[in-house]
Amino acid sequence: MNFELETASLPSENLRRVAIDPVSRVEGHGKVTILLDEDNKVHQVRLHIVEFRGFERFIQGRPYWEVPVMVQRLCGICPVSHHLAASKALDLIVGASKVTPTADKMRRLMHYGQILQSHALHFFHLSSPDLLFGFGSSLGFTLALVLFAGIRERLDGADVPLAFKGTAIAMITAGFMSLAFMGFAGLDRFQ
Amino acid sequence: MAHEYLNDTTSPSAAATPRKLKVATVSLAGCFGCHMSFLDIDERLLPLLELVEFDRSPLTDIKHCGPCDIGLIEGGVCNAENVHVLREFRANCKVLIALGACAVNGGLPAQRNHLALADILQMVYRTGHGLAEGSSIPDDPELPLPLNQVHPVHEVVKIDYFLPGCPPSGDAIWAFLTQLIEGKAPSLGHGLLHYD
Amino acid sequence: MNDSFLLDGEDIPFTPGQTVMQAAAAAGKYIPHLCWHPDFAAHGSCKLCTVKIGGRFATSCTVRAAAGQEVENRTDELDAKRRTLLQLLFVEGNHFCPSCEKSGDCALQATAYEMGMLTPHFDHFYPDRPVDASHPDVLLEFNRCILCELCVRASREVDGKNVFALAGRGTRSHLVVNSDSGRLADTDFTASDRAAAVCPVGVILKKRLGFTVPIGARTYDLNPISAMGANAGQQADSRANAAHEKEVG
Amino acid sequence: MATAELEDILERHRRDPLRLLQILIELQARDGWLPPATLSAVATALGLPRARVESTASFYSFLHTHPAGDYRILFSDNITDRMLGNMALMQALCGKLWLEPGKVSEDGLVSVATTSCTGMCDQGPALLANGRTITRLAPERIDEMAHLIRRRVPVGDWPPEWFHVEDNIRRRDVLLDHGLAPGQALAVALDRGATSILGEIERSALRGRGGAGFGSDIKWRSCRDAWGDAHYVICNADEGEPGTFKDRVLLASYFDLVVDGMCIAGMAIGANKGFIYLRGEYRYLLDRLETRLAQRREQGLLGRNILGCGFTFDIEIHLGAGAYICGEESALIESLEGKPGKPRIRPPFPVTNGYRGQPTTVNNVETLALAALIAVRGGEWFRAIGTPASTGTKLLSVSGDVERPGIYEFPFGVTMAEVLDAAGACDTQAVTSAGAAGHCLAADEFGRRIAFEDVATGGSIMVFDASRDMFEVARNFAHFFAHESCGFCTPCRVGTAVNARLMDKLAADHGSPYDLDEMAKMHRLMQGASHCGLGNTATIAIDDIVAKFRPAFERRLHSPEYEPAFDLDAALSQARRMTGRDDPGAHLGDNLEALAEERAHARDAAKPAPSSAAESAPSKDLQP
Repeated sequence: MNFELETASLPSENLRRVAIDPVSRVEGHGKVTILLDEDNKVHQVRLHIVEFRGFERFIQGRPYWEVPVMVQRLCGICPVSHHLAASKALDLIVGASKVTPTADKMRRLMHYGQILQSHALHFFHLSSPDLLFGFGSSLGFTLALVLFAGIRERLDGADVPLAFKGTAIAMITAGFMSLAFMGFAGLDRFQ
Repeated sequence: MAHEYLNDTTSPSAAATPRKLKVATVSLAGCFGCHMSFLDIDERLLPLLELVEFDRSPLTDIKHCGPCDIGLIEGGVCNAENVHVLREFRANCKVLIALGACAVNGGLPAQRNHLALADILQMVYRTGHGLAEGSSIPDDPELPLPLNQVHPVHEVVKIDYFLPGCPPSGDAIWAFLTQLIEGKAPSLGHGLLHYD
Repeated sequence: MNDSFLLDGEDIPFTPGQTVMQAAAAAGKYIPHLCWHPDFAAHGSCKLCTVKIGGRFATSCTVRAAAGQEVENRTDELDAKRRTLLQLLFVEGNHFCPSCEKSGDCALQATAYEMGMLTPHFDHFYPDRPVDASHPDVLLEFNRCILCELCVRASREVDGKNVFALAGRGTRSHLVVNSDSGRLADTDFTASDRAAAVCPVGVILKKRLGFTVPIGARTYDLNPISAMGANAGQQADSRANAAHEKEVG
Repeated sequence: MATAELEDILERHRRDPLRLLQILIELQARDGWLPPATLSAVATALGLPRARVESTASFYSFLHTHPAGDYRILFSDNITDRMLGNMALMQALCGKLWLEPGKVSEDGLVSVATTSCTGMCDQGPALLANGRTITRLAPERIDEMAHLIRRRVPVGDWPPEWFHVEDNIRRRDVLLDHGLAPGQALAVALDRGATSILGEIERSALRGRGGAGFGSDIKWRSCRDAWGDAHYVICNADEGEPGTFKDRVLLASYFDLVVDGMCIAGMAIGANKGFIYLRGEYRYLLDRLETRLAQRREQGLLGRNILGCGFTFDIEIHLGAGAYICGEESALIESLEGKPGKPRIRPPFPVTNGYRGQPTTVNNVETLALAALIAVRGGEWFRAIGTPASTGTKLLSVSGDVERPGIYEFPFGVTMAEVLDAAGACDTQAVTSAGAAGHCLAADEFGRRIAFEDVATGGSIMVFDASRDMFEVARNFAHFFAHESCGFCTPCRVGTAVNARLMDKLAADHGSPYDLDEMAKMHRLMQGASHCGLGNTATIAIDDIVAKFRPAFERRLHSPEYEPAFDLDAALSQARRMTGRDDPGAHLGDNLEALAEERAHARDAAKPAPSSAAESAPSKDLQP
């Protein structure tokens, strides 16, 4: 059966088109189109994923050990996820069905590192600007950053286990701070 | 060179405090890795924010780029929308910087360039593994069409500066921007200049 | 006192018959180059080693050193010319450093770093070149070939096998292998051939060594190509050393 | 190709690896192309690595490693052919044979493509049919040719008058009116001996006529004095410079004088062996020349014990196979040794390390003919002609917008204006004085003199009247050099390709002043950094034309600002086809400006007040 891709074919009475383009609160490229009638009643809303690159085609024919490094470039925020997905796919190809404990731990550590980084990133870069910008942005944003910088300075002197020194501990603190700032989430309703 | 322009606007004349440089950033066919690396300048964002303010960028969520001093372009030109956005940046920004491998030489996405786009679309949407029967290539007019090839930004508009790397490190971006803002021709020494 | 010439104002001794490049390399002075290698006959094709002798351009890897020569090497004019040559090489092939396992050990990349090349500048050719993975131990990735013929010379002069040759003309020039099928597997090439460890870029790659050395620990992460001094000509491959240590260690 | 036939060819060439190119040329002529199996068989038979055979086979334009049809039609594509309308004729032939230029017809019958100048500019447009030259093409001849091809009539049976090549000699002087009998000069030289002859050549101040102008006596002396177990004389009959056909006339009608000259050179430097490197485009002369050499051997004018004086000197003719670079003497020698024509590292020069590493003098056809004349008439007589720094006469092949295209022999020092007047040029806008690889003179420079010290030339004078678009001339030259670059060194291999692309960009109306700067940049890069003369001269004419005929380029500049080289709308063609879309959003053509306005409008509307960027609340940022 050949299903028609559903598309915004404008019905007879003309609807006004409003586009949020680009959608910037997410990694990757998207666009939201909203069709409203005269009294602003929404009829149709669509999220369009506008980016097509063709990784799935041009990794074909490449040496298999290059693929994990190539597919990292699918996303600059979650490269580790794509890297690990490719590695797992290659496990089957190279017959490493049973992964050694060290490899497994390393993969988990990489993934946790990214989760921490993503949370901090999502909060400070993707969602907080909406909250803080609506609230005298430079002040709010600076507040968050100064706190973060201050904590990191204190960490320099602190007795941090070797494995966590540097970026790792910074990411963990950022993670906790992002949980703390979640408290502001409800303020939007007072716009 | 374009950067002289930057120098004289920021040189603090006795009376007026230096006008903040307007910076706009965008990712065309990029993966936002360069934007992330831009954030990796960490606390140095604060001194930077005293010199610049952001016009259009994922940070400020402004949809269109207004008149700016510096435009940071991440990502190559992969589809029609990228062309419009890039031309808009060229029209509005005094200085355009190609940020990262995709903008500088097409980057990873340009690995499709030796393949015919028609074959790629055919495989991805119709004949590829695991596709539902009868699936077809999306033809919604809202979707920008991909170009036959991915082009680095300097092949579509004139670009003033290039900052290679995938992504360029936070330190490289910091060194590059500060030299530029001080009116010097930016140069990256060993350790800062990377193409991978 | 044997003869000497001035290289950027510095006195460089040389023995009769030596080229400017050989004398400079022996004195630990770096002249940018890609197709030159101390172990093989000079080729003179990449033109990265172009210098000025008495105000005239000369290819330092082929021109004989002579007493009293005044050789300009790392001047702005010559480094700008070298940058343009590097840009031409980068747009002629497909050089995707981010996903290339030779990155960090690649002479083309390291020389471009040394010359401060920030952009390929020209419109890319994006050629359609094959990958030959037929050989059990060595991969041939023609996308990165800069036609320096180091492999041709190594296979002919050291291995005595003539596995490689350049075919075609102009920008259609391309590397071919010595087999009816055109595949590397059907030649007498082995991973221990001298020609298997001489490629300055990422064309001839020993398999199963990809990405073994982390970013930051590779040859040209540690120091720039110009700091490699006399053995700048040695084709660096930290991955080989890593593999060697793995076997020995 | 039956192995028996292959064995026969290999036997005739004495299984000599140095004759690899000659063997491949014969195999190509028999089969129409060189299948992989043939390359392997030849490699085994000659004891050469197959990759070496493949690198030679794939270097030359007239050798095909892919099927090229039973009929291989190559239209000569020099600018003079374009001016005579060769493109329309090619399209017509392709139309009649239902194929596209550069492709082989479905049934493998025929392929039609272009090739560099075939040396017929005085009687063009011309083409090569399976290597045989056909001149004076016109629509009727093209129609009949299509007919003959479809009826599979062998090229040998095509109307004989098609293959007729005129000499077109328009002005004779001491060389073209030499009046010497075959062997006469040789006899005089043998009588006077090597030292005396070398003295005459020195007194004559004869300089190479190929274009470089190197002193012939210096070349011969240093070759004679160089140690080697054999010395060689090579007659450079590659004549690949666009617009040059003087050697064609000397070979066709003054061959004996040239052979005398070669024998004299052999005697002078102590050589017993000579080669004539005849360009593949002049294959139609081969049999006639071989026959004449055989006759001379019978008449004791060549080979063993010439004229009973105990001097032995024989000549072998080697064919080229379509490579302009083989005009460079060390590339020619590489080609003579069966290798791709890539210039060697110099020094050492051929005079000390040439063919098979032995001392070799490579002289142009005209130089050798003049040497024979000097042997008889003497150096003083020759020195009295021309100018002090450029003695004697020069054969000029004049073509393009002239009444009487052809060969004009003038003493050196003649002004360009006199040459143009003699050839019946009118309303001349420009002249290229050394083909594609020399300078381009504008009208105000026609007073300059043809001589090494002023307008140096190898003999190619191409004339362009006021109706010609000088941009198209430069573009033709750019494509010529990109096609002919041997690919050895970076600046020329990639530089010529970049130049050709820049020209196409201007031609496609995407040009801007930026592109003219890029051309100047390529010119500066290739000067001095290239491995041989080709790279160093590839941009001279272009640079001249841009400087002296800038309006022809300015007309092409589409905008003051940088523009992409590719057509934006065409770049969406595949996506449109695959999605079936044709809505405005599916185009990037003239709607670009309109869309830019629309976006600007949207931008201004979205920002209520010109406040700093941070104030506007993103969540309320709904476009109308």
